[in-house]
Amino acid sequence: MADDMSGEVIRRARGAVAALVLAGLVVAPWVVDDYTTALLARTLALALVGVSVALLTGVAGLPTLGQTAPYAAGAYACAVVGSRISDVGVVQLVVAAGAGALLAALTVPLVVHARGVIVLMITLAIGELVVTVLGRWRSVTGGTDGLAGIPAVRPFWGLPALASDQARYLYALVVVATLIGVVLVLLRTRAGLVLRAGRDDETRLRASGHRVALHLSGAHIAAGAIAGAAGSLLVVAQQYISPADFGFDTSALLLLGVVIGGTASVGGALVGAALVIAVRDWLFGVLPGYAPLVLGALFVATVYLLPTGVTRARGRLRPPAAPAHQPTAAEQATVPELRR
Amino acid sequence: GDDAPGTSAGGSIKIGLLASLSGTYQAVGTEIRDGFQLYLDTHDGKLGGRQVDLVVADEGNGAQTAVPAATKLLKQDRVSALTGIVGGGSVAGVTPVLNETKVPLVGSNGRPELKDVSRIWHTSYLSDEPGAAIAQHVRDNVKGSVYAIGPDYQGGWDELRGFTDAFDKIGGKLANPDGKTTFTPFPATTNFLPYFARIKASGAAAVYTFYAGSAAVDFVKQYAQSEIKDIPLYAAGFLTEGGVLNAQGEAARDIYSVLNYSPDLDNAENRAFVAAWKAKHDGSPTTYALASYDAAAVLDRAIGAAGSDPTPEAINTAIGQLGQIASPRGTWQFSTTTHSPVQKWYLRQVRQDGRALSNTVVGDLATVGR
Amino acid sequence: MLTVDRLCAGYAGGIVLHEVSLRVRPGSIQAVVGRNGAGKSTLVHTIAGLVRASSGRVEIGGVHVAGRQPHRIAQSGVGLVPQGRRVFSRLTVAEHLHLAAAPWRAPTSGGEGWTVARTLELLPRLAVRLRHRGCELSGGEQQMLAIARALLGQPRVLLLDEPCEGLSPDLAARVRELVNGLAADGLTVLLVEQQLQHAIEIADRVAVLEYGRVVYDRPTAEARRDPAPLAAMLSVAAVAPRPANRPTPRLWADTP
Amino acid sequence: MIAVAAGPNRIDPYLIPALDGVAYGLLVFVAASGLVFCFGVANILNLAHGLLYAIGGYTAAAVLDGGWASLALALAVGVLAAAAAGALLAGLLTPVATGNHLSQALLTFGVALAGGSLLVAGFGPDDPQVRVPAALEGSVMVAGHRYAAYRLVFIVVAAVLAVALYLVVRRTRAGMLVRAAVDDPEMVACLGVSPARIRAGVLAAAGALAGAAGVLGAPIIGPGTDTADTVLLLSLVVVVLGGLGSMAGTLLAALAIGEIQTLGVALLPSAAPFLLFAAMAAVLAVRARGLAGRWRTT
Amino acid sequence: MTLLNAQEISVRYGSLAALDGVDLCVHDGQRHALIGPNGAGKTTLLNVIGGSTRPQRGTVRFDGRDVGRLGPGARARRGINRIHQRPAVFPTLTATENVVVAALPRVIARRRWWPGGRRRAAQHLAGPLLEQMGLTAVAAEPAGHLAHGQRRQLEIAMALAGRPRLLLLDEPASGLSAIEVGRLVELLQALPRAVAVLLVEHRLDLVYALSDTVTVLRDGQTLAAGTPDEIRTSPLVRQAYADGVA
Ligand SMILES: Nc1ncnc2c1ncn2[C@@H]1O[C@H](COP(=O)(O)OP(=O)(O)OP(=O)(O)O)[C@@H](O)[C@H]1O
Ligand SMILES: Nc1ncnc2c1ncn2[C@@H]1O[C@H](COP(=O)(O)OP(=O)(O)OP(=O)(O)O)[C@@H](O)[C@H]1O
Ligand SMILES: [Mg+2]
Ligand SMILES: [Mg+2]
Repeated sequence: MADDMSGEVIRRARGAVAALVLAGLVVAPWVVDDYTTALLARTLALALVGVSVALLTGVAGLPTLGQTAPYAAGAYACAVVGSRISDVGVVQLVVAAGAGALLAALTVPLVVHARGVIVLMITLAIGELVVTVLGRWRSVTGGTDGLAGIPAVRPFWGLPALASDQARYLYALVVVATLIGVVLVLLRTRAGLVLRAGRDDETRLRASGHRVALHLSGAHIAAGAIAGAAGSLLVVAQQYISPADFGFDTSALLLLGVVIGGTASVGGALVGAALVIAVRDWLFGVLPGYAPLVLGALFVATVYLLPTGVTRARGRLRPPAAPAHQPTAAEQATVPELRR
Repeated sequence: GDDAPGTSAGGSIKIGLLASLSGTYQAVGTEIRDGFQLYLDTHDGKLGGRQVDLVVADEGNGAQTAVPAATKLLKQDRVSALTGIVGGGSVAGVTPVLNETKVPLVGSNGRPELKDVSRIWHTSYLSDEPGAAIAQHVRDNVKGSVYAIGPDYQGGWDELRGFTDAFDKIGGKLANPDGKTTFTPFPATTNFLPYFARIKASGAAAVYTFYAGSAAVDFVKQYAQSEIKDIPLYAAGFLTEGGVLNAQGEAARDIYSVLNYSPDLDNAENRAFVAAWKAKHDGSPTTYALASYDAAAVLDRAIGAAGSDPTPEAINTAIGQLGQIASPRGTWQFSTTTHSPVQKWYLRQVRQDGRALSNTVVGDLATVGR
Repeated sequence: MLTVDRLCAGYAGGIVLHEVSLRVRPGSIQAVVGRNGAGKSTLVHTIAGLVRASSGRVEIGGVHVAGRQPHRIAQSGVGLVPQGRRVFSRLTVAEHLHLAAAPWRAPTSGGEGWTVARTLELLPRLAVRLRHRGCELSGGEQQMLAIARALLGQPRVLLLDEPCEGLSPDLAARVRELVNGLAADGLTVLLVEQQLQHAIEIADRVAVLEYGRVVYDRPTAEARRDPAPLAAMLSVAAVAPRPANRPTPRLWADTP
Repeated sequence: MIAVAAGPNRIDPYLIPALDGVAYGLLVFVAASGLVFCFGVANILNLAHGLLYAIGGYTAAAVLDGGWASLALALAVGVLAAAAAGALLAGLLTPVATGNHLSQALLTFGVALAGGSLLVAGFGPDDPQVRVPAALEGSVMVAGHRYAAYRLVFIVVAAVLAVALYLVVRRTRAGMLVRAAVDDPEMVACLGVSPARIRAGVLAAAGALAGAAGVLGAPIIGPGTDTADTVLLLSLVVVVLGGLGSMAGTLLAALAIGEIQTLGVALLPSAAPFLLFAAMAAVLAVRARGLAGRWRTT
Repeated sequence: MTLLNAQEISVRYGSLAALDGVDLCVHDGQRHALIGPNGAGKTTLLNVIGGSTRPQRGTVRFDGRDVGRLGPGARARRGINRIHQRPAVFPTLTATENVVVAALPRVIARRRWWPGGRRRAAQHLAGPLLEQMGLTAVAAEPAGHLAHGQRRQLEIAMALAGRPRLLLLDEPASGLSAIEVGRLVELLQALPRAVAVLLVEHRLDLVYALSDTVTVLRDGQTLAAGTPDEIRTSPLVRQAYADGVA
């Protein structure tokens, strides 16, 4: 059918674009300057958090402003481990993901029963509380001034420490690519399907016999682990962390980035979050004083330029784009059969 | 060409200025930018005899925006020295990049606790110094205990610790019930009345505090309408510095504050500075503008002293050898251990000055710095 | 009164209506029947302006309205009882009636105007549910409310999309009777109905939609005289007798 | 005996915070009222609410000169300016589907960011001075304590607002239309009312409310670089905590927030930074669990 | 053997008694119909049995066990599946995915621990089910794009996919065209006797054709119960419907 064909074309095109972007990302550090590489590395970390936000917001239907909480937990866990125990990247990643998952697991009872804006406010509160704790628990977190002097990471036992922007970037790229691969695979199992169904109509899902709370808890914890892992990447990219990195603006921008990318798509979230963060960081450098103005204008423009988010109801009022829907042979065939 | 970063054959030099030009601290950031620019404007746009290519970037609300902006200045624009930076957290965040690129920072405001200051200089002050400077005066002039209150973040902790430690050492007594400073959530607190009720209940004879920006406005305005409005208020100078004083209006009258600068200081440098400032801007210069002006002065002399090839390393070495620096605030010099000024502090009071209220110097306090 | 001429409309996914033409004279009832998914609701929605026509004309009282905003079309006297009721879940029955009432509009052609009291008389069950919110009503009660809502707007053209769905048989019969009476008073009615015999009972013409095309459009008198083609088209088989031994669906094949 | 003797002394320091909690809570309610209407009742997520309030605040700073006439003028100008801004916002929101909160958030957040920096660019980064009529500037004695007179104004303003909002939303045709449009805008259109007009009306009204709140609240939550964010956050908390659209709930939530920020801080100073958000998360989570416990019917 | 036994069920909404001490018994494999005028309490009774409404009074026993405290999910896992009076489907999922989701909780998969194993097993069920409902042509359409009647058919397919032991059908034929009604009747008649059906329907011809026993509700109370033939001829029932109109 025509529908399927255009769908196929879109799918192919999307695959091609994704491959191109990935190739571009791999060769990027040899093409651009150190600043851009550093910016990209940082952006990758935040984009990974964006993916976890999308997982909750788009796939599970729990719009969140609190992914900075497990993100922070991961980052601080990684920083503490990095400066006191081990400089091996894998260890740090696992610890960070564990810390993120743990924090997410602790907040599960607060989140899973709530929906919509209520989740938004609860997660906002969780994020703010975590930032407050980080600012006050000075013996571990260094207070509001943050933690600096975290030693450079070595990806694996026996490998050299990452000393250049290029190396740090490539490390981040490998980690992000791997984790996103895992997420994409997981979403293809029944978990992804059930989560999407729950976002559509939770009552119906429950009436079909699914344990909705269990699925949502699982998604919340998984998203926490991903955000935690992203936290460890931030430490690698920046070698410094402070509560400011996990403040409300970060969560808000990530959520908006995810909305721009189309909440339910992992790739879109990655691109959207990365774009928003990179554009913001870049604007603060090149247009001192006007960054918020331009960023705000860009958000407004996005609503008009991108089809995502803009009214689905409109779709009903728009004249059809695709060619006429003709009954297929199979459809026709069923009729006489029934007229027996 | 593979020029040394920041300099070029034409004898010009690139300097990076990072300050909050948007967001909560925009008022301070603007002063910092204007102070530096004022120095350049009054010195033919040159530092150390070289034409300055000033690259400005926006620090935003803190480290999360400051770090990428600083990275741009250091790694893309490859400036020879960095100046400005409002927030202490931002300075801490920028430090790893500074160390990596080996560029000196001549900061003009926030100063966190740092292990290694070999490349970091500040023309402002250490956060605990204002409190330490005024403690003796408060001890001498207040009959009774003093209530200490401040915002709950690193700057607030340091500012208040400076006061309470020094005050305690000379036998002063805090009125706070648990003997510890009261910290108010920052920046969430916009309503100080419940704290004022506690101050009233504590029977304090005076209050010492530190707030800046909008919190300072709220604190002072609410103080003046509260039941403790007659208790004398002492503060680190930022409580009534610059634009906030205008917003506070009558409510700020009579507040005592301690600061390293006041526009009415009587010395030649200050007269020139204030005159030049007033020619360009409304109102008087603030300590923020002054510190940035002085940062330019420091760079001016250091670049001049760094010779024909002012690499970042050379500039850094030269800063360490500057000695006494003549400034609108009086003469000061860098401490060899903390790389921040050893300078004199002044007691000021908000008084009528012509039509408007202003911070008037009413006495000298200690010279502080380590 | 209501003329639909070579109307095409659909959704982003594809065109659903293909050159549909109908002409409903003032005071007559046009029934539209057809299989599920044939495009009946799409037709009704397009006339009401909820789905935009991609080509063709819709005329109401000689005025071309296709492409106008739905509220403009409603203002020109089109009332809609949508499929699936679509009552406002948070508004009480009384509020529904208050909102829908448009006493300033010229009353439905011929008859007296619809007032809240008159609708409640017609649908007495609503009278005892006045303080209930839309979401607290039973399915049939919601359907009654949707009918009342449309009538109170003093329509000159009434679009009924399966108005008797979920109504008990007696009440459904009564609603059909009412529609018949209204048409006699001059109201123009487009009635979508699944049960052919009910449609034929009151309509003046009956049309069959199949895959978005009008494949049959005759006066009902003709259809009554010769029901065979119509029945064949809709394959109105009587309810089949219970078969003896049918293959079990695979679903239970693996039940222990 | 001892307890009784200690009684007055123990309670006394908390008296003023408790009273202030009421006044502050009502101030918060007034500040949030625009959002209560726009988001709570009409279900349009407007993150530019803080901006609308700030417009009122800056108007007050610019117009007020210490006289009563200027207060009236500031109110008129502030209400008009903010209502116009609200209508503009409605225009911008036209292509966004009703009920699509995330897209609404994207757009209104963008407007808030850009508009906020334009406001600051126009009025300067320093907090401006706000001069209320002299009669309101001072303080009055309440139960032996000095208390800012201006704050008491809010007890009246909030009461009037709450009642008026309730009546408009529940009793008028306009209020019913707004609520109906939340459920099904298409069916509202089929009743002959344009949903776009309803949306524009809602946002203009919300703007007017926020503008009035901005003018009246300026002496307490004054205009400044952070005002918009502070007001938006507090308002969101109030609206969501109040249960989206219930006027009584919202008033209660505002009072609770007022007391948490004053009495709570006075009683538990060490927990002060956590109080607001911890209480909010706990209340919302408990209430959500309650809702989930009552199985909903389809 | 009694499969479902609901005793003394009362549901009150404020002053309104939606159900007032209703008893209902469904045996294994029985086709039981529930009829009555609008607002009689039929849907409410289904909600009580399905677990989405808690009665103020009364017990619900299913398969010999008290399920009164279980939510709809737990009851579905025990084999009570339903369709709703207003079709409830997952609008952004395709028709196939809708059925897969409904099938998942009770699907039997050989490699259930293999990633995607259960999903694949459920997928195998979806095709034939959709075909039975005549939805093959729209299997890949998002359910939100289906016509009203198609949604109802889809929900029936979903309810079947849950391998019910007790199937609750709330007006399954309303909104279906004649062909689809015929297909539905065939399907219900072909259901294995392992499945009991509780059918709410206003089309009495279908009720009489499909059911073994009929209960008539009115104003929340049982008015009559018996075989289709008894009910058909009962003047009481006729009166009940007529009163519903007046
Ligand atoms: N919102 C939509 N988006 C895309 N396609 C749609 C949408 N609504 C309906 N369709 C498609 O349009 C066709 C006609 O649907 P319509 O609702 O008009 O049918 P109908 O004749 O009213 O059926 P029923 O008798 O079941 O109500 C169907 O194939 C349906 O899948
Ligand atoms: N949540 C509720 N709140 C208040 N009243 C309710 C609620 N749900 C149902 N009712 C009332 O209970 C009565 C029975 O409703 P129910 O839905 O069971 O009727 P029904 O027999 O299914 O009718 P119909 O044939 O019209 O679908 C109705 O009068 C209805 O108004
Ligand atoms: Mg239809
Ligand atoms: Mg029912």
